[in-house]
Amino acid sequence: MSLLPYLDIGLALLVVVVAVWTIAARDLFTSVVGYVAYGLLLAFVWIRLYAPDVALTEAAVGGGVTGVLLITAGKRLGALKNVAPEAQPGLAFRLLTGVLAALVAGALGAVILMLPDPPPSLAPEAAAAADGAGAGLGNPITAVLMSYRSFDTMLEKMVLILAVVGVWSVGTDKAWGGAPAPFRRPKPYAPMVFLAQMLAPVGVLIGIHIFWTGANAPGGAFQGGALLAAMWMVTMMARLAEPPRIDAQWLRLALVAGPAVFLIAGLAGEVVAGSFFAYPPALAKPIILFIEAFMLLSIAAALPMLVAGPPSERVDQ
Amino acid sequence: MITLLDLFSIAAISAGAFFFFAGTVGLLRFPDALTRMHALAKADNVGLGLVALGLIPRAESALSALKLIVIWALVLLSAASTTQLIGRALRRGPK
Amino acid sequence: MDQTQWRGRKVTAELGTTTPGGYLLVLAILLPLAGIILSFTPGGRNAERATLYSTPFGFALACAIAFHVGQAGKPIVYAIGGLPPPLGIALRADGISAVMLIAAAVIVTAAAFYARTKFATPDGIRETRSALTFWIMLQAIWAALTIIFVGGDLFNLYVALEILTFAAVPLVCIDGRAETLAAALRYLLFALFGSISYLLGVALFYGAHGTLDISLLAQRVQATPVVWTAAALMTAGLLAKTALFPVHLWLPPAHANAPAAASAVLSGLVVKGSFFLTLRLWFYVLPALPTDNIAAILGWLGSAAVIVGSIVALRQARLKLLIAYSTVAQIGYLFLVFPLAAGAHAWSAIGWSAGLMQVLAHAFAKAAMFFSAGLLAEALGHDQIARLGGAARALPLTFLTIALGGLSLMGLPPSGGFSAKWLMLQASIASGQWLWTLPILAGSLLAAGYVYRILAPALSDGEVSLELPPKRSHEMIALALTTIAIALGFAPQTFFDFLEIGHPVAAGLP
Amino acid sequence: MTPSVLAGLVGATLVGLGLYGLILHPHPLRKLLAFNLMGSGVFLVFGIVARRGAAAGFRFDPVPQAMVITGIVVAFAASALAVALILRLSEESSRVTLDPEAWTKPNGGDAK
Repeated sequence: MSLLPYLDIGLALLVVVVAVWTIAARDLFTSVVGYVAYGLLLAFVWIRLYAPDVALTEAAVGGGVTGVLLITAGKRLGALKNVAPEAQPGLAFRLLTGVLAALVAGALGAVILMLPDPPPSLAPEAAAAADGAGAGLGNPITAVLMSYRSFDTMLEKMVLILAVVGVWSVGTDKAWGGAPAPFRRPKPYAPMVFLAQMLAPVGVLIGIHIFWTGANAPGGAFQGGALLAAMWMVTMMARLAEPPRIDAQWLRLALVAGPAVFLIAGLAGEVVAGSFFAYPPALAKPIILFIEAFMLLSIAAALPMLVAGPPSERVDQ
Repeated sequence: MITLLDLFSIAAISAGAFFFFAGTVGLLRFPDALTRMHALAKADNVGLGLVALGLIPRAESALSALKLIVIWALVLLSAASTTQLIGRALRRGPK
Repeated sequence: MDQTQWRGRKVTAELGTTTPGGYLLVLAILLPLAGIILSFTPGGRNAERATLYSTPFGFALACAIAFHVGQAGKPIVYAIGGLPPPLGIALRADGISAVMLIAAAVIVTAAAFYARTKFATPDGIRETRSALTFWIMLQAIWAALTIIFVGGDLFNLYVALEILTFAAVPLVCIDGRAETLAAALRYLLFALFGSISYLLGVALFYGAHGTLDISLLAQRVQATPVVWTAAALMTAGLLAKTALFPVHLWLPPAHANAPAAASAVLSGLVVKGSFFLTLRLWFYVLPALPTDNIAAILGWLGSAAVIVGSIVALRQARLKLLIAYSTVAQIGYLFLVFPLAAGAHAWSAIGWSAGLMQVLAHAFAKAAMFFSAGLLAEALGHDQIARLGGAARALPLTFLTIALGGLSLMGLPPSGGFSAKWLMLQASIASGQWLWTLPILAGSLLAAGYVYRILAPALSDGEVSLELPPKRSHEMIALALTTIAIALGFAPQTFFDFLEIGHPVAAGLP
Repeated sequence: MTPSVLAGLVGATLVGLGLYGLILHPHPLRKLLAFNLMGSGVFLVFGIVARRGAAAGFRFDPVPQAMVITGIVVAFAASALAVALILRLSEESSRVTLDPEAWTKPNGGDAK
């Protein structure tokens, strides 16, 4: 009776068509635009899979911030104009690759249909642990990220620091310590400034709200942090703020705050709860929120710095 | 039982859907980018406003009603800004 | 409810609860991570200090872990957060973990002391790009390898693999030339393909069995299409990261263009990380599967790598590229362990020992050779093999190191390389798989050829002018590593028994 | 066809498409796009695994969903590093190419 199956099929087709467009587009920029649209469509797929947390992350990080990163890269590459046209691979190679890709996709599709029934799940275990390690967290995803598999999450925050150092390291020796190149055109543009002024305060508020409700509802430090990062990027695009110098102490502190607090809390767990990365059940929720607050800060600092790129000589007088 | 509020919701959301439809027709039928953008931004903003208006009586709390209004305002803001930016890019012509 | 479920429970109790000494595993991981944080926040010279101060502690932790494993005679375990798998993450150290931890600590320490001159922060400058990058990434490689050697959860290991990638790629292009940037980008794309393919396999494993814990999975897996596909995807990803022929093309430019201290770590340790996970996958997750065909395929690819890598190494004009192609060949040997140690036969243990010995001998010998090549390039201002005439007389210690390392690569006694290749020959004869003796012997002959190509011109007469004589301490670091590679040839039986601790076949699992 | 089966097939298609682009496109930025496409396909496989695992009052298994969130952040960090490398490479050289032959052929250059 419901229309939903048809909407699902339509959505699936749309996602695949946009994906094909991204791969098949003749020029780079078209392909990048296709990818950004694709990222946003994907967020709807995640909603349909009952994964609002993932949908928020996909829309904010996968679609939004990655979109800015790729569009900026596409523009800069296009502006350089010195990219020699590449030789297109021959037909035989294309066919071979096509067959290989089709085989992988076919095998994968078949195998997905063969997944066991009834499906295995850790949902019962997660529900059972909700009183202990995940105490007081209404959002099971947050419980997994911050308690059961907090070790992964801490390591993933380290990945962000390493990525920031890696991106910075690609710059020149001369520019080291300076600021990355500004995000946009030399002159601030009035509508952009207006947008930043209107949007940033609201966006920051929503970002903090998403972080705060994340303990019990969809959201959390990742999604909230990505939104704060986007707001910082909007103000930088409007030239209301400039990218900071990479040797600024406050920036480095903000970047390491999340993993550092997480690591210290993990060590403290051994003393207060009998195991590394364990929380005393009575205090689990406040401790987790405390760690997440610093993670929020680190994510909000790391994502824009990753998009801004290495320090540039152009701003150093 | 269909109440008056339900009727209001149905009317507002249907009208909203009509504006969305009109905007999409404009997007497909209008000759150039500027007019297409015009159709899209104007019609869709009205459409979304009407949908939000129709949903307000059905909101569970005053807070969710407020959220609906904020969503509409944010979309207005982003539509206004992006059309400005795209329009400017178009006037300058492709590089 | 059924057999699998029951056995799963039992294993949870055995391999999912913290054992004495388990906390050392967490400390070994957190030490380099804390070092990164302390390096990055104040920046500057602190990065170097954090690395140099933490290496002795890391080495001590690795030794303590080995001690506990040896004493217990079985793996030591730590359930993070007190939560046993499947919901929580467990760390486990068995014999091979402990040995690899020690090897990593030694080589990272050596690289750190070797790099002190090149990556020192000059006086009067607060912080330099190359120094901060090098010290942070060196610690990150160390952290990632530690997790890889003791990780018990496939997704946790994925994150570790990514840390390894993010740390290794910037080291390749640390000098910023276009050539090295291209090599780094190529490496990154291969590595990203590897990670995502691995991750896809992880998703399928979870979908089929509801856990990612290695020992729980080992109890639950059956030879279903889902499991085969997952294993194939993970293996393909890991092979791309290990640079096994035919996906080896990214390795030589990346390893040859990095600074010597980084090349040593990349060639000696980083590729071993993904190889180690390939071992974990087939010998620890899937020991119950009939894997003869897969083992044969991996063996054939390894053989091809030995032959192709050695022949291409013979034709290189630059010393560092020659050594990098030699890595491609020596990686090939590692994959002979799959046919030679498969199953629960009398000869499997020999093959297993041979594989691990090859990992260790190559790690030490290759790190020493890259160190020496770096000293040589700095002293001569070039590393063209054709222009090495007389260099051996000018740099005797450096060439002694290269010669001893070469000895191990060729597999001449006494050396770790000899033990590895000798045991491989024994295993292939004992198992009746005569065919594998051909690549083993051919690879040794070809290795002799390329080592001769370095030494012959260097020992010939000629005049060399040293731009900058190498520091004696640097030469000694390289010599010390190569001495370890040689000394491995004298490893007693207890060492090989230690490697068997926690090995599922030895433990009598299905 | 349930949404999860549908999403699984979409995921498989995306992995195939991404693999095709990753191997075939010569330009590194196009390769990076293809990698991201492949990555989102892999995440969708996690998504259907999570959806199928609905149990104990949850509409999904939270463990694979949490893994996707970690994975998305890691994939973004990888993209940022790749973009930085691509842009720097294009500044340093007129050819944005990964072909090793283009770099190593003529006399090999010196080690420094």
